[in-house]
Amino acid sequence: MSDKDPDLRRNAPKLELHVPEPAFRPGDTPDFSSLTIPGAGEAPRPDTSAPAADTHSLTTALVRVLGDDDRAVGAWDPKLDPDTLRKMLRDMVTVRVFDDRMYRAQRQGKTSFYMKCTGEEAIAVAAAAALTQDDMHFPTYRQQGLLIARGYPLTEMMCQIYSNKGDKLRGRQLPIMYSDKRHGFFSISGNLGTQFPQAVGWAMASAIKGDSRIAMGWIGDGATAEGDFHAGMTFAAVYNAPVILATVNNQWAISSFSGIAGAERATFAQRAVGYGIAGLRVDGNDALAVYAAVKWAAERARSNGGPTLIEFFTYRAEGHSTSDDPSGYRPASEAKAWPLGDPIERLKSHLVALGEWGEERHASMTAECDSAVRDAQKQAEKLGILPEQGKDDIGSMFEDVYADVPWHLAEQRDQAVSEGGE
Amino acid sequence: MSDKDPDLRRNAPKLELHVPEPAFRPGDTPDFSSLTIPGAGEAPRPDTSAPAADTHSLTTALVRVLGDDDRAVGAWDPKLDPDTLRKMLRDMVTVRVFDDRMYRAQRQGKTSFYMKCTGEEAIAVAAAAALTQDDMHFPTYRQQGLLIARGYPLTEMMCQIYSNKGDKLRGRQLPIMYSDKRHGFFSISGNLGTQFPQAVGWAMASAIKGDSRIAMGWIGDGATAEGDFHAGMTFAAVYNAPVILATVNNQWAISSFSGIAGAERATFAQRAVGYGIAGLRVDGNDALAVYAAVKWAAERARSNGGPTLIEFFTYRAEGHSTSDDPSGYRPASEAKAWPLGDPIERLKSHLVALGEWGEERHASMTAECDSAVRDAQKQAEKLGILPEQGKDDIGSMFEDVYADVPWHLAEQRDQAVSEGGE
Amino acid sequence: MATFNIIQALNDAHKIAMRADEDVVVFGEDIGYFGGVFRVTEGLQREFGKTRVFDAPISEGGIVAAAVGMAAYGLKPVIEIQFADYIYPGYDQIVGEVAKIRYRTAGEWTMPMVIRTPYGGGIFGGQTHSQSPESLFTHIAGLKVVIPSTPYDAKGLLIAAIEDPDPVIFFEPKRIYNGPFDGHHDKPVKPWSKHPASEVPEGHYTVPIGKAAVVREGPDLTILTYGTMVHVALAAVEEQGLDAEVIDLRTLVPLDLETIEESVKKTGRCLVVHEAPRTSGFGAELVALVQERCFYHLEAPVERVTGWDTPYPHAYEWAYFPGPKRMKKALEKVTAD
Amino acid sequence: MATFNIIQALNDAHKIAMRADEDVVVFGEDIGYFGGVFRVTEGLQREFGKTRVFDAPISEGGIVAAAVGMAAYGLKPVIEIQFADYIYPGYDQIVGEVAKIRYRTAGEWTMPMVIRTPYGGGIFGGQTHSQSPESLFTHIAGLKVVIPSTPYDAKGLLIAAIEDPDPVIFFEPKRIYNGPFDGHHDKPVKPWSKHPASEVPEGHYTVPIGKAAVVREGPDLTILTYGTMVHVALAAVEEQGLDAEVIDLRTLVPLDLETIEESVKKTGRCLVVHEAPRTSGFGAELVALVQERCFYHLEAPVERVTGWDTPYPHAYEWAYFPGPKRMKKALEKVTAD
Ligand SMILES: Cc1ncc(C[n+]2csc(CCOP(=O)(O)OP(=O)(O)O)c2C)c(N)n1
Ligand SMILES: Cc1ncc(C[n+]2csc(CCOP(=O)(O)OP(=O)(O)O)c2C)c(N)n1
Ligand SMILES: [Mg+2]
Ligand SMILES: [Mg+2]
Repeated sequence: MSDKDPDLRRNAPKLELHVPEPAFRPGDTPDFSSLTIPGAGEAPRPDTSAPAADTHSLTTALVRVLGDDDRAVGAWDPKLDPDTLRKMLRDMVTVRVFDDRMYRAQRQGKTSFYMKCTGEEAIAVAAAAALTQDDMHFPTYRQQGLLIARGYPLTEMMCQIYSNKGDKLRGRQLPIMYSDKRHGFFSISGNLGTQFPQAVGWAMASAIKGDSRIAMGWIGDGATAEGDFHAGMTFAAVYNAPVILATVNNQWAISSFSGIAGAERATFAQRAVGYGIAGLRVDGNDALAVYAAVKWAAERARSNGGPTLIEFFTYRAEGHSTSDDPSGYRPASEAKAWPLGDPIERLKSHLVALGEWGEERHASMTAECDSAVRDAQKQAEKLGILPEQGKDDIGSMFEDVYADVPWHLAEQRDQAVSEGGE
Repeated sequence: MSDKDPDLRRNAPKLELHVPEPAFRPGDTPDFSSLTIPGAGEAPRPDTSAPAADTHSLTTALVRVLGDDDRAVGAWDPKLDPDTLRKMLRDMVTVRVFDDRMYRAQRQGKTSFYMKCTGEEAIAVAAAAALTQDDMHFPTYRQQGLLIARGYPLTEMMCQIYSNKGDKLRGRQLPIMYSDKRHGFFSISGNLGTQFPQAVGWAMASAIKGDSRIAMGWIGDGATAEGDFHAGMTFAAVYNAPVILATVNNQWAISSFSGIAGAERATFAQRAVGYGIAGLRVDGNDALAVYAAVKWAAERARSNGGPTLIEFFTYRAEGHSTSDDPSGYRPASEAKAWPLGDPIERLKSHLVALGEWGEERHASMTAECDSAVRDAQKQAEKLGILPEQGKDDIGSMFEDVYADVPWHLAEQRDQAVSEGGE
Repeated sequence: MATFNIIQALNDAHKIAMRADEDVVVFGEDIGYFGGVFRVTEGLQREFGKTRVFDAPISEGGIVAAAVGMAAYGLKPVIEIQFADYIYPGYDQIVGEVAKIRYRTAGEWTMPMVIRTPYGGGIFGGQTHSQSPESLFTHIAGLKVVIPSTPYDAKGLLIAAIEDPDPVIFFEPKRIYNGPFDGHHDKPVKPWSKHPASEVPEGHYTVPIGKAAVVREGPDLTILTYGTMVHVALAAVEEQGLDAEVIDLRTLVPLDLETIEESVKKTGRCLVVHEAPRTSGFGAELVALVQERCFYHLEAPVERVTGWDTPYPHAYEWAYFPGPKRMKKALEKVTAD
Repeated sequence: MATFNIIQALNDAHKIAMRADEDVVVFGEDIGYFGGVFRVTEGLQREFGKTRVFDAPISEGGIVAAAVGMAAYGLKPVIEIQFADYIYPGYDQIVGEVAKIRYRTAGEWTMPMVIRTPYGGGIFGGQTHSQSPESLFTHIAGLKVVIPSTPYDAKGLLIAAIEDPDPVIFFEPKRIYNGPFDGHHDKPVKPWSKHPASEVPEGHYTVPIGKAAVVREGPDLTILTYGTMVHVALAAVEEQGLDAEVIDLRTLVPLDLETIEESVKKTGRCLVVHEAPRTSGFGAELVALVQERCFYHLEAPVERVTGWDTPYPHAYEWAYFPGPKRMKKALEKVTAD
């Protein structure tokens, strides 16, 4: 590196590396008052057939329906009937109860791992409600709400978590890495981001076949940095795929805040602009806004209007997983300070404000959910918990690597079986 | 896939896969009259310290300085002195002459491969002029202009192309995969896209060290689809890296037009919006516009203003490489019909319009360039052409895999040497 | 019967599979209107339309991921990675997804797909147009790995791969697309038409995945090889005047170990030949298996003739490529005393 | 002397290298303020500041690419890939760039960097937190591959790797981060403090890259292994009452073949042990080399004890992991008659 140009250099300041840092660290008192939260009902709602560019102002806005007075307001109000709202509320409560029980089960040594979605329940539950049963989801590990809302049996979920005899995945997957074709829920991968462009491929297939089913791909804020995010966006844009691409921005990726994925400079919804596809930024703690946005994108996709990127703005209220203790990197009180509130409380209050719900009904519904989860857990545990597994049917380990068991796996199976599993 | 929702489905049209198709195929008469080309001087020029968002209207505009009347106009006019303009013109002519000679050398069987940059000469040459010698480039295979403008000896380039005794890369790389540290030109990779985030890493290093040198990363329109493009953009945005990220949109990626990379729906410059970094869209056939844009981005980067994505809008006037015959996928006359003209002609006419140049001077300068290239070629060919290579110094093949030759490579070397190279 | 080169044979295989099964879709870089940089997909878009045959963005990761989604839907994607050297951006999707989805879903979702990609050197392509990365796939449980060496096999194996319920990585030896290659790079190129295996039946047939071909029988030693090197090995054996048994593996996973074992037990000597770098190449696995299974029959160490443990150097192509001289030495060594 | 576990030893190595050389920078997912999900980088950001130790976006490709650019500038990046299972999105940059840049530029640019990543099973991590992908790197010319098995070696090898002029893929056996593991998963976990190699000298020292350690001498057979399996093998040998020679390879590339050859020529029997799947695992290369070099000394086939050719199944962790029973059978087989 010879001849530096002295003329230019003389006035050049020293370059500096900027390393994003979250506003608050352990010991700080979180204060989100500087975060601008647009009011409910403020965001305009373009027609679902509008050019993508007409949505781009919404990528820096925030679609919100439920106001501080618990009323649904504005163009995005999906005007759902009280039964649908109560169904969503019940599903969200079930998700939270389920999370609590399974978290505890892990702590009790009944399984190896668990991940909650506390604070994010509205997103998966309302998305499930806005699509039809046969639309296809390519989820991450934090959309258990999809399965619950679609009526997948709780016991089946738990059997997967316990890797037990009732586990249809035959003990092969880490807990919560569900898969269920009948409920339109693609196998969860441990490798972040992979499902996002897969969703686009599925949607392309649906278009190739002249089908009417659409796909929804999910990704976390942190995982948007993976190349797969870009692949999904590119393929969706190029082929005008009938797909909804959802980024759940819960502010954290294990210990890294969303700024490490680029959120200091742009919203995740804004990525849509660069690909020329529709984009929406949505209050993820507002079940009605989530519902309305997904419904909008689904209508668009289903009428060959192409893909929509939706950012659900929310907050991961608990640890990343049972392996994580967030007090090591953020204030314990941050979740409470988060200005968008609790999604369950917000929907509940809305129903109450409508005169369609009350404390008592809520308490008894919660109790029902709780006992449904407990019952399911009892059923599941009858089929075994993780520490008891992996001893029987050792030979099954060699199946499903291929459609048929080739000779080398057959040999290995025989050896493993004769060893009796250690 | 059971229960389809009949209500929703009843009115759902069949989904359709959209597959982008270029406007013209062999046999068609290309007509670009529907392409809107903004006039020279129209684009506003924000201050280099402006917020990134202030540049975003420029991502759909086109920074142009040279007007149809061959005058430099508007806020982006870099007001270069005639000597600088003449130097750029000479470099561009040298590039074209060089390309022609080396293309012919390949056709004559003197080497295995060559790639021209015909029609794109202004981009690399003006970018080189706008940066200082010690700024660092991470180029693709179509920026030979950088080396030529920076004064890298033509003979050295040719020796690399011939993989001959004078090849500093010791015959290891495909022709044109140059590398030269002293001229701030990073080793070209055969794997598309890889250099783009590497440029960001280099810029981050410069910032870590409090240096004042910046980096420029290059990528083609087609290669923007790679995950590496996204990695480069993300890291640049997150760390506010002092880097210029250039996308050379020459409309084609071998046989695939830019629509297969997403250009039907957005410009490549617009990608900047989604990452919240500065973005510019520039007439790549206008040397002054290229110069001005790169200078702008360099000033911004050097004062810790962060990265800029620049799309150079141009046209690949010849085949992709010596292995390609474009008449198989686009009209032969398309290059001629391309509305932004020839960059050499345009700069030449500008100098003529300024009264600083004339046909005669141009002819004699071209003759000089031609004989410089011929001389270099003679020199280079004295050191050998490809078909004669690969027979001597077989042992060298085992060096530089590691800093030292480990035992297994030493053994392999001995064997190879004793075999005498076949 | 038609006389085809490997490109034509592969092209024909596509057409037959696509005519038979509407769910077969083909995509990749430059494979649509243009028909692929090696012309393997020529004419497919014309016959089957743009929704079944189309160009893809330059994103190998995206191409594989899209294929995963399509396979999950129920289609059978046949995708092209333009050069094997460019498969790595898709490696995560191949290793973590394509290979494991059947297993991790206990068969609920399967990934029938073919990932075609030209591999190997001998075309002065330098280090990013010459690689032979097959062992990076043979290590991944859940993938099948197939490499044809003749037009006949190319067509039959590709049809078999498309019909296979499992994902198949289909490596195409690009050096012999247009004619077999005996390793003598300074001699004129022979066309396929002179080779019996260029006689390719019309219509549908398959060459079974998992079955090797004994392309030459003989008692002196066993040569295990595949792809381009089959032809180099055959030529070397003839030139040496050896009566060797040459086995074209055709499928690396699942391997036809039975045929291998039988042969080595007969000959007592074995040479493994491939173009990929030696260390952790597929040859290592072959050597390991042969010595595990045939130890007491072996009269000499199993030898390997391979590419060197360096990147593929452009000008030193023929010093890198395991050609006749290296073959000769190894043959001498394996058959010594 | 301090008693360290492997995490502490690696942490210490970082500090020593960073204090000695201002050009060493450390980044990766969650490695900054938080100190890494396995705590290896704990306290580094506090001591060295945010411009030398920082969190990275979740983009393994970007992390490696940024390291390439930094190394080109003249820095020495030490990057963490959170789990080896997540290295694949960075595979293209590692294979095509990190490994080849010195070669393709004839040494004009070099890529001194360390890519650290925890690997291996035994922690109920399922198929994406348990992989042992080392052979996918040993096949790539230009990379060095290092795997420590004790705190002492971890520190000395990591310092050596950081000081090395070549790129080093540094696999950390996460099962033994906190204590050695004899394969008896049902027995209580032992801490490192009981193990002599947990005595880690203060300050700077290196363990040379390319040198294996004979961790147990003996005439009965030679066991070649590395990482977690060193401890399982040692325990198995003791349990079996065998007087075996156990070699901890420590570096896979470049391999210390001299030590291996010497030992196998002495014992005449050899067992190769690793956790990775068998087919095309690094064991294949070891078997191939041993039979090539020691053929006439071998009294029995070289055997392999490895993971199965399946993804790592969550609940069947201990049926997958090559534990005491599988070791026992193999030891019997190799030492028979
Ligand atoms: C390719 C890959 N890299 C790294 C990881 C490790 N990892 C698991 S979850 C996680 C954070 C993801 O954050 P985000 O995408 O925001 O999702 P969230 O957990 O917040 O729902 C990381 C780094 C992984 N699973 N896969
Ligand atoms: C990873 C990878 N995939 C595919 C290729 C093959 N390839 C070489 S050049 C090219 C087209 C690139 O087009 P573009 O990026 O627009 O650059 P241009 O050639 O127009 O300058 C392709 C597909 C490659 N070199 N690397
Ligand atoms: Mg998150
Ligand atoms: Mg292009």
